[in-house]
Amino acid sequence: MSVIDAVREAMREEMARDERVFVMGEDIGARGGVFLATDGFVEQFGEERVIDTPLAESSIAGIALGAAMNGMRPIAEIEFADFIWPTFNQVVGEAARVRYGTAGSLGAPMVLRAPYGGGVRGGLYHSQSPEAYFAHTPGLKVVAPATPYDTKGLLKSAVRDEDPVIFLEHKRTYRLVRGDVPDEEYTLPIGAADVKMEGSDISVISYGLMLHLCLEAARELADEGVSVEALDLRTLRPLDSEAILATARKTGKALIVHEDTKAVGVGAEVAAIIAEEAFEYLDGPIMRVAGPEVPAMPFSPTLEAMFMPDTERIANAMRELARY
Amino acid sequence: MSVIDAVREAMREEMARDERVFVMGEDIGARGGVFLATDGFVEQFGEERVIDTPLAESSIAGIALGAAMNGMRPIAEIEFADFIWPTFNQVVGEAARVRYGTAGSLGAPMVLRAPYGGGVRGGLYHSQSPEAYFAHTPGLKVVAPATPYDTKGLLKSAVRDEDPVIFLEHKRTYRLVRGDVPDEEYTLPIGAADVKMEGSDISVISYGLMLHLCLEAARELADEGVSVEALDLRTLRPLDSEAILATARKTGKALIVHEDTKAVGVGAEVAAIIAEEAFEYLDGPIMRVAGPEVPAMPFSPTLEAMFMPDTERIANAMRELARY
Amino acid sequence: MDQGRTDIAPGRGPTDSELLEMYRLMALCRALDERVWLMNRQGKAAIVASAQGHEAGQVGSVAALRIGHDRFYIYYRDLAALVSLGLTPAQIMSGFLAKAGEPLSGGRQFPTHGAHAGLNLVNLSNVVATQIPQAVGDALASKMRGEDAVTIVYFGDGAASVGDCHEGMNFAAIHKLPVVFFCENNGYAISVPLSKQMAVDSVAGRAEGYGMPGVVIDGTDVSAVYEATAAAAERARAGEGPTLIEAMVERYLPHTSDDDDSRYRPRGDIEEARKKDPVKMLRERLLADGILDEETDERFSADAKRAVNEATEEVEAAPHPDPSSFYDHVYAGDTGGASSR
Amino acid sequence: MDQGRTDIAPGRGPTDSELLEMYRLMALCRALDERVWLMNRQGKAAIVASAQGHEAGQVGSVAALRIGHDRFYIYYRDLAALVSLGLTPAQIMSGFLAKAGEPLSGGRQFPTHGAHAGLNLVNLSNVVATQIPQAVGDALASKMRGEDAVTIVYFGDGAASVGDCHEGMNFAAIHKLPVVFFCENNGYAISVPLSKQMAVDSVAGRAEGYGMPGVVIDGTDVSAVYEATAAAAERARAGEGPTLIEAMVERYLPHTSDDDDSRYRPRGDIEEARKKDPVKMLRERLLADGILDEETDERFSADAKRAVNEATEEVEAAPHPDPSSFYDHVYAGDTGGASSR
Ligand SMILES: Cc1ncc(C[n+]2csc(CCOP(=O)(O)OP(=O)(O)O)c2C)c(N)n1
Ligand SMILES: Cc1ncc(C[n+]2csc(CCOP(=O)(O)OP(=O)(O)O)c2C)c(N)n1
Ligand SMILES: [Mg+2]
Ligand SMILES: [Mg+2]
Repeated sequence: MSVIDAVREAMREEMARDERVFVMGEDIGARGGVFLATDGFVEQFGEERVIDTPLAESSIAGIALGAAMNGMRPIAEIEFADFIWPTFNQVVGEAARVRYGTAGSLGAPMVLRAPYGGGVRGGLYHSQSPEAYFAHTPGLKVVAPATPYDTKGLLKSAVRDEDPVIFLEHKRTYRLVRGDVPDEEYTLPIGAADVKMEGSDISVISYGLMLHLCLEAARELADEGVSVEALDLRTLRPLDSEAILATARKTGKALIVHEDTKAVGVGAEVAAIIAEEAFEYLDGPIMRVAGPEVPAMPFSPTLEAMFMPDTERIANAMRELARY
Repeated sequence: MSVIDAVREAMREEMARDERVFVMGEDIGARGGVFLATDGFVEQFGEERVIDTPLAESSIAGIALGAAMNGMRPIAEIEFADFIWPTFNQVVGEAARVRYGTAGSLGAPMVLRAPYGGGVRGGLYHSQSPEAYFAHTPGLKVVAPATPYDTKGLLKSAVRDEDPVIFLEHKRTYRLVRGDVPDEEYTLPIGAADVKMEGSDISVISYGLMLHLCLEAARELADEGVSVEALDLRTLRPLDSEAILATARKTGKALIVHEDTKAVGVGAEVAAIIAEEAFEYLDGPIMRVAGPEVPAMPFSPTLEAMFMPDTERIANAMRELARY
Repeated sequence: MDQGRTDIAPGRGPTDSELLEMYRLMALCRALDERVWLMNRQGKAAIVASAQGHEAGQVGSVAALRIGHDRFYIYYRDLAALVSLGLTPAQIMSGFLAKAGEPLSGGRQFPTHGAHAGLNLVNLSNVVATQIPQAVGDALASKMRGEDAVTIVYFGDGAASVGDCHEGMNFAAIHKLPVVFFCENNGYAISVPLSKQMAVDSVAGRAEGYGMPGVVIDGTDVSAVYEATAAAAERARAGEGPTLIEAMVERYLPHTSDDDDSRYRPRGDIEEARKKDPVKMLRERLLADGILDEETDERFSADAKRAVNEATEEVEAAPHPDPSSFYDHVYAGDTGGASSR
Repeated sequence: MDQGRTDIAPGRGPTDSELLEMYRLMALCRALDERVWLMNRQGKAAIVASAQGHEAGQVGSVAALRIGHDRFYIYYRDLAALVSLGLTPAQIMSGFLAKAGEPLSGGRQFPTHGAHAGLNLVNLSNVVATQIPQAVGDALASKMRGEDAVTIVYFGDGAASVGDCHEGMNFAAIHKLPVVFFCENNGYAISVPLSKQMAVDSVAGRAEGYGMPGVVIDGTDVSAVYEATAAAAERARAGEGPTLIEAMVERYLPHTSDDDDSRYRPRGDIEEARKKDPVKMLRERLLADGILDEETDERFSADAKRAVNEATEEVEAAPHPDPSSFYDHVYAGDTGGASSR
């Protein structure tokens, strides 16, 4: 099963299971979504529960929020994460504070799904990684899975969660990454990272598409005699600081990899947690490989390649770290 | 001179100096701004250059951006930083990418000013600190001064800057913090931190209102025989990593303090820079004192006090760090 | 209705006893409003936004709806709506003093903000216009479940300029949702006069562009407000979709207790407005119509005064929220003082 | 003008030679458009948004304005506007192939995006409707400096739903800014039909609610477009403020080369639309009126074909942007490959 299939099946199962769940967004009806995440939904669930919205992201979030406060469980799709900025006021300003600001009278059980990330010739406006902004925001949960199995289990949990969840799907993984998914129903806990490869010399901490490049680099390093432990964060808020500290303490050397730009990114927080709480265990600097400090990923293939971290850069950083 | 006076005088001088500079925002005309930052401006410069806008933040940013792309130098005021989220699409999505996305054909020389921060009984929606979001965004510059001198010099530089600048004024400092400002005209460089107190045992790195609490705590520590170096970041993008590394290498111990919530905040980046590039110099963990992971600052005085970092918490962290 | 705009049928008017009750509520609200303003001047209430001048719009519209059944998205100026919904002076005042047990947000939010599940009342944030798409989504939920609740959403003339207002109205019209958009047009957004807020003189004129009826009414006349709201609610319940009601009102006091309106508002302006004080006008009308007598009026006054006095005492004596509640309700299940991260 | 809406005076129409030139541009654009679509199908162009069906709206409106003087905020579907503004097929095609020297963004952005300072042309982003407040701010700047430039901003029917459209139009009306809002209503936003985009059938009907005139025109008729645009520009230059023009057009191809319109659009729909093909209609009309003869028409065709062929060869042979340019222009002064942080 591919990642996009996992997205689709998770939503289909949750809609079948719970009448309160519905989907809304641009082109999700007859079109089935621009990535076909809702292919066949309007036929199966009807136009009432599969709402093609006007082109208006702020209200997509605001309307989902209102419906959530009134007992529904909306899953709103933002067509590309690049168009998520108009939702900031309703999501960061409002949804994240519903429970706190009403002292628990109301909650906002809504999911905002968005395909994100680059390496797809998407240019400045179809390649962005928005996770850091949401991961900074208390009151939200932020999920960014890397595999079909994690995607399905975490999306189902997101739909059942009582709080607003930003669910980020790396669009390059949609069809590229395949994997086994059990026939039986399952969910996975939001907030739990996952060791995708055990190792003892250095730790690489990552999520989304980059996890796969890290695993590839780790296999290269294994051939060179360096044992890499690969932690998949899976959830970016709340961060699984126990798992982060466990691997950092185990190997004493941490490399963090993400595609999003570096400064004030998720990797900074992971580094800060380690520097604050696992300082005594460290045998080397905490390193980061991340997107460069340019405003976005260019369209030209030669320039796009300059942006995307690749296996070589990651493997080189691993080698450098291993030498400490 | 107070901080709000410095804001006002900087804008007044720049408007007098350069015809292209104008101010726009809610209530900035006859009202003179809710904090009186533009008191007297409409009388001095006329309604054409002092524009009371409709209540519509997204367009305040978008219109400022359009004017900037067509040769003007707008200073747009967002009445409270809490209302800045609707500008995200025009600022993070658009303004930050103008120069890059046009390969330098166009620039966006605009300033977005916003009073931010708490401790003023502002509750959930008049106390927020939005700096991390903007500091994560390549293409923007983010300035957050702490003193009248820095405020005036940096705001003047922001107005003259060729790129979009988010200028954050801690509203609690507006009337509370006073200081000398020379009569002669001066500007200060964006991107340069400033050592506000020299010391040798530990470094405290901060900005905005918290700088003043850090200095107070540092004076307490001095009485206890601990010599604290206090670095005022002043600019949050680009961060002055040289100054950060210099103080961290000098003392080997770093404490970062900000009022904004901790996870994926500016402090995380400062910690990550140190952990990555000054690792060999460190004699203790990199510590952070920051706002707690709740969605915002409550209105109740007892609850507000739970949010705001205070001198005691900062001094205690300094003591803990000094013991390493 | 002043200028009935077209396809909205006239609603039923209030009965005499409803009128009397509305007057009682307006008088109570006015007394409470004056008190909290005073408490601000005494340094006891950190911030007050007054409803003085807006009372008829709020009380008249709530009265035309079904409390506990219909759904209310209000904003910071809607003290009179809160009173009409049945919150007691003490409950409301506990918000102004941010005391423990405050029912809407536990004292976390500005006065009148938060939510009340039993009353289907939401006043989530201070951010102007965010409530509009939220109310639309709320109505969508009711419609999806086949419930006949009507959602009313209140907002000012300034709020009408925000993109969210446009997006919310457009969606509601497309899906014929049971929403009443209730604009309290007081001619100012803090200091910005209507002429700088829009090039037209009515927000309701925009309704047609979305495909819904819009009406401009005299917001100082409870009967007009009641009728227009009843008609809009009927339309909503009949599945005919949203209505935009624009109630022309006046703001008697500065924007909030932090504001100084002498910087921007001609004095005569307010004096002129006060001649159409909705509370006084209703009193005179009810007296003239024999619905109210002096005795009852005095009793209402005395009751209001007593209620406000008792509330003041009670709330001033009440404790502040327990600091240990600070970490509660960040996420579902967070209670008992544990940090969430 | 199909349905002149009121207070907008009829503009002057195009001269015969202008008509002929517009036809030449439309034919050239169509040839280029077909070629880049083909290049997408050949795997050479990563993404194409076609203007087929929209040509008359774009060419007619640009022709009514002053190139190099007036100011143009376009969107991704405005290939014909680019051709009209004088960009060569090779320049435009270099965007589709993201080659070095591409004039709008140096190959950094999607085709047709970026800016051209000499042409006062901005197509900043793919984010729908962001250009609307930007264009309003642009016009504000011209007005502040006392210049008589008119700013025209193009957008689709989907864009009209975005909050930024509302906010921008409201501001322009208040300040009587020299803007022309040019909506290319093709009845779809990707797959979402107009009936799910709005409960009304015209965007122009909203103009009145902002205090500006709105007109609906046949966007397949260059003369109607030219006239309406000329009239709006005159209004703008006279200080009378903005106008909203809604040009009804058809989208012949899927939304972009990534789309599959058979999932949502009835086939007959497009066939029907193609009967009003703006390029063919203009050709027939000009032939009938004796403004165009077969010989000239064949020359236009041959010239277009040759220009497109030459562009294809030239651009396919051109190098990719130098990777060292990657760090340029993050901030002013960034050039020469240095990282900005
Ligand atoms: C998005 C946003 N921008 C600015 C503010 C600051 N502000 C608070 S109330 C207000 C004016 C609102 O005017 P209006 O909508 O007419 O309501 P009124 O206060 O007149 O009842 C402003 C600008 C805010 N709360 N939210
Ligand atoms: C804010 C935003 N949301 C979604 C998209 C994805 N998207 C690209 S074009 C489009 C449809 C636009 O329709 P319309 O405005 O009618 O223009 P048309 O393509 O029909 O010319 C959508 C939804 C986007 N680019 N920007
Ligand atoms: Mg108002
Ligand atoms: Mg369209």
